[in-house]
Amino acid sequence: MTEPILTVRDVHKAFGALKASDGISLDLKPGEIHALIGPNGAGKSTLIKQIAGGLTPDRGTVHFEGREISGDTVYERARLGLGRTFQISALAMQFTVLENVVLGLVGESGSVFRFFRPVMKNPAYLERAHHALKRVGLQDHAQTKTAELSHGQRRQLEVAVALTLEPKAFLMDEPMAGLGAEGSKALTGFLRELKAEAPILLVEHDMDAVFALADRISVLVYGKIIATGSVAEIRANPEVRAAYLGHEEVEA
Amino acid sequence: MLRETHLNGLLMLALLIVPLAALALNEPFIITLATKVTILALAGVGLNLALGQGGLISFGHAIFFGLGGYSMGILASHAQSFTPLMEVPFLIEGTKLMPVIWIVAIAVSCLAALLVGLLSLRTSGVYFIMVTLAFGQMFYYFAISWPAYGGEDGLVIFVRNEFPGLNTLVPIQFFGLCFAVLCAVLFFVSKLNKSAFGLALSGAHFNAERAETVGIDITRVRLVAFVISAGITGLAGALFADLNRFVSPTMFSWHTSGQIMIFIILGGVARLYGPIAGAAVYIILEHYLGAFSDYWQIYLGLILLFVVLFAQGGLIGGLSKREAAHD
Amino acid sequence: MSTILLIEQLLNGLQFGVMLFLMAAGLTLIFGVMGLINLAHGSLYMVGAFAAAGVAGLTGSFALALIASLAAAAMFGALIELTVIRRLYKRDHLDQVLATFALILVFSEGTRWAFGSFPLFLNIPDMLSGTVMLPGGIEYSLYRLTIIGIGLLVAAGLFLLISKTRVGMRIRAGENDREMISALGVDISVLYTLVFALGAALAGLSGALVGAIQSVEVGMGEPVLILAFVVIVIGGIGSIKGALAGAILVGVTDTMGRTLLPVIFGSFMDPSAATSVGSALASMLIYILMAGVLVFKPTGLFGEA
Amino acid sequence: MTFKGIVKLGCGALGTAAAVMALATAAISEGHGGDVKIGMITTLTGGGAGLGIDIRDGFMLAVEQSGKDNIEVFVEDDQRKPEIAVQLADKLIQSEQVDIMTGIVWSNLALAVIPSATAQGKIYISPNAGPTQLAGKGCHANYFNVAWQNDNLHEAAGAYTNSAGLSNTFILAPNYPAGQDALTGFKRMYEGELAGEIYTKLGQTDYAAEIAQIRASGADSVFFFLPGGMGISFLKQYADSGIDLPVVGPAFSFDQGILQAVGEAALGVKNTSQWSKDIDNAANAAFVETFEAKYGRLPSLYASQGFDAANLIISAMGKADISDQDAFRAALLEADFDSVRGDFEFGNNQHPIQDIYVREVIQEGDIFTNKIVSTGLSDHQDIYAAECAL
Repeated sequence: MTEPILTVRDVHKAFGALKASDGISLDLKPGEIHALIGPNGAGKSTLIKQIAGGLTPDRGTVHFEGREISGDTVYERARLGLGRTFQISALAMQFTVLENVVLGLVGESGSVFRFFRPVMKNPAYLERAHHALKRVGLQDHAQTKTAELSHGQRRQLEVAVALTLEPKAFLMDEPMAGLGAEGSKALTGFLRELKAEAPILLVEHDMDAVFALADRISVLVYGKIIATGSVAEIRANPEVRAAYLGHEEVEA
Repeated sequence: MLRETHLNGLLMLALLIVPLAALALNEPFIITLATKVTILALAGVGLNLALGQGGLISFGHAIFFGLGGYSMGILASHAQSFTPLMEVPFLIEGTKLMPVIWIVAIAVSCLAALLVGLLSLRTSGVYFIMVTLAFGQMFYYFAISWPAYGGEDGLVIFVRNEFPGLNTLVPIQFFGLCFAVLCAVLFFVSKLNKSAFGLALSGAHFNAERAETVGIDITRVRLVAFVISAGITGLAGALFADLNRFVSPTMFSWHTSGQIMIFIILGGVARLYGPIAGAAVYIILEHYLGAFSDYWQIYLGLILLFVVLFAQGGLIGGLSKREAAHD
Repeated sequence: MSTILLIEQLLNGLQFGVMLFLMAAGLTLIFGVMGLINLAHGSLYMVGAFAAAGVAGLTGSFALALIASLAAAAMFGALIELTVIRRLYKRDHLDQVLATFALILVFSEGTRWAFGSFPLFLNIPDMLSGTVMLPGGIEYSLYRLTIIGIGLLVAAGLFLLISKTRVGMRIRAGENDREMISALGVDISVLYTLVFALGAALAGLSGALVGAIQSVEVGMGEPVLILAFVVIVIGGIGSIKGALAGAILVGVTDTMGRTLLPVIFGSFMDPSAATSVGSALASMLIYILMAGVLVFKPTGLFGEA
Repeated sequence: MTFKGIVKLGCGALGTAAAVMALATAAISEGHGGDVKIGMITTLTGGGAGLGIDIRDGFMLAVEQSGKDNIEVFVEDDQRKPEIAVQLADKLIQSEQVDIMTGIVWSNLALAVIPSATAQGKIYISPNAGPTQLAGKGCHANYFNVAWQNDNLHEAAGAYTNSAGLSNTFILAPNYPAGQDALTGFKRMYEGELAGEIYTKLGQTDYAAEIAQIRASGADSVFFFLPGGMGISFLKQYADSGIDLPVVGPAFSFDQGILQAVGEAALGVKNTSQWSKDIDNAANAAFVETFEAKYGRLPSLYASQGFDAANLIISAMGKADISDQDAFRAALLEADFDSVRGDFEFGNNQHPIQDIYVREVIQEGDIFTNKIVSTGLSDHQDIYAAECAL
């Protein structure tokens, strides 16, 4: 068995009486898409923040490539190769599309403290940025202001920025949210391609996408993982059906 | 309507021509006013780097303006009285040489900004505004009650400091010097804005979470920006003290911080040349409204309110609208 | 220094703190609910003091003067909320700072235009003048005790208002989620005007109370405004509890610093120099306190992360 | 640096005179034809505006009464900011090319403006501030003070405290140079013990802690120097504290402009001043009457000083032409005018030698005002005069 690239071990996090993470363990192995699903308020966002940084677990550890990162800051984890996309697009809206991507490259290359060279004329950056934009299909929008992009285009840009980091693992928070059927389908295909480059921990509400993409699924309910398994196993799990899927199907 | 770059060019040209015309017409006070505009604009350019580009609303930049002023005052007063600044552990003499004073002013301001920044940047948003304001008050009270350098009386320097090759006592020559400094700083800041650092700083401003997730240590970026910004404002403080041949704790007061912010808003936030337009308008208003009414500050307040509420983008934004629309 | 003097100074610190609380409460309430930083809060304090002095001068009644201070400050508060402040809620803090800074200029010079450049007279009512003997032989000003009482009553009233009443629930909801509250059908703009007027009235009340023992003059609001900022930064912005704790902490620290530091320095320095250096340090003490708090709790003692 | 340059620097202010005299004389030599241009820099907005307005009104009243049409006065507002004052001085000297300057209220502003103005050949007549630095070694032939040297009123308060038989006084002042000078001046004359000495924060408004210390100190009297709003706050709180010790202070906290704001709390307080509205001479009676008639309020100490400053200039204009600066200065030095304070003459450092009175705050109908109870110091001259080389 291959070594997991990301390991979460027995993570606890409470806000007052609310146990948002109640002994969560999971891992992400090279080459896979591991989907994390669960009803609203199950503690997905809290868990993501403990993995990506921003929240420190009360107890338990997060390891990345065998190294404990539980105490590291967001940017330190990013520099280690943890690429994250956000639930709601977190882009610098006043920037052009290209500037957002170059910002990612500046961060990735660790060349923040360069004061004189015009960064938007750096050929190495431009080449990589245009390459990333092309991969997500935004090559014609490089000079567009990000605020003027459609919702779907912003999600594409999110992924493009994540790509520039050349991450060792992706952490994607509802990348399909707000995309139409067409957009979801395109992104599904793209993620399938992407997982060969780096495994993806995918938090997603769109069940069609999850079932189409995931190699493994973990179900989070009230801060606990109640089941982990293949698509078929999860579909068949009565506990999951009771706690989550039945509910979801009614809504759908 | 004009393109913003043309407008900026015109602005700098006007700032240069007005004092030259005043020289020809023998109106030396106009030259003094233009020098004041130049120096205050420089302070604004400094703050604008932190405030406009970096989104760090510092209400304490008077600290650096004042430190720059006192760097000049202390060095020059020791030179004037021929007493060394300190003898132990090594001898430091006062000086009347502007380049040396400038370097000291920048260094002292940067050092103070490093300390103030380390503490203040632990906070953000409103906390940052209030914390910087409170640090400003701390320096202000210190300056007032510290007797060694005049306390509230401040320090009078009888003769303006020297710059090799110039007679700084001649108003137009001193203006030229300040104008050259302003141009050099504008060049430096425009380079900075376009650099990787400038992008990271704006990125941290527009979306801090994003900047962090691409691996940028935003606190360090902000700290460096705060320090550079303070250095520029400190340099302006040293020049301002030389313009008046005088320093006092007023330079540290929170009104000074507010005034520098007003230049930026009047001119247009995050526009490189904004503080120049803002400082010019402010000085003109102060000069002519003051003659018009004892209660001129009411009018100043109303004009300011109008700009903040209805004319975002300030003067430069307002006068160069068309370009923005074509963008 | 005797124990009695020490206790009296603690009481003075408490009283100073309570006065600061009245200022800080309005400031922190307005920030908590509307997310607005209001530099003109000090001007409303001044408006309260001038209104009280004006009415007391005309009628001779301190009670009417207090009512006038509340009414005038609330009225001017509502007026600037309707004309200026409400345009600022969605703006960034920079615009808020500058617009309210501009309001200070207008208020200060406007007041000078209306009332002249000389300080006004406002005195303690006869009923509350003089001193009382406290247990332990401390002779203490009745008026200052009254201020402590009023301040604590206001604090209790605010806690009740926010935790127990419907209006309070709306305020708390507004604090957490503006969208939700407007979805609930509450007319949010009316609520905001009310909250702003309430904060203004508190500032006006403290201006009037303080005006009776201080100088009623243009610009009187500025030093206290900055102290109130320090208070809410220490306490945690948006928290009434934090404002109370911060105010008392600042009040006691400042008062004890002023009295004790010169004594401490005097133990190893020449007395004149000691008073001078001690006072210099004392004037910076609360800012040092603030820096200290922020090192350990960047969002203040009761602030949310 | 040339040797000549080093010498200039060494001489400090005197060196400045040499350096800029060339520029200044060019301005002076322009024909004036007896016209006198006066530049007044004073505080007309913000805190303390009342003082500047009084000085200006007193000054303009005298100009108007003189009936002279060859006096031109340029009035500028310094906002109580020294940097602004310096720039206004530049403006008045460079643009308006005034002959005489006056008006500054505050010592720190005076120190920022006067040395450079006198070095540029302008005559400066101080209607209020009298900082120590300009009275001793820093005195200047072009600098005249018609008010007092800063220490004077405090010295008189010290002398009065002795004569009142008080011997254990508690003293306090704000922690800034004028406050430190005040306590020094008081202690110079005062012979008793000090029950305590406190420096308060400049601009402080709450004095509960200080008052508690006074109560605990066992003092038999209190001397304080707290100008403007600080004094009002202190007095109100002191009156409310129930402490019944006699209070002494310089006139600044008991002057006409602020007494109404202090109210009964000030009644009975002894304060020292070189002027009072009940000084018995014709000039003073006329001044008080015409000032009240014109401005609708009683004149203050500051108004009297502004009035005297203008009359001093007017008296010199009758004797010499401004274009002959030496003669004009000599005419000023004679001080041949009817001062509203009675006898007035200049010492060698061109600061007043004058009586300083002890006044008591009284109530006349609805108005709180002062009456003279005794003379604190007669023909008093400041101690710095001896250090002045003039």
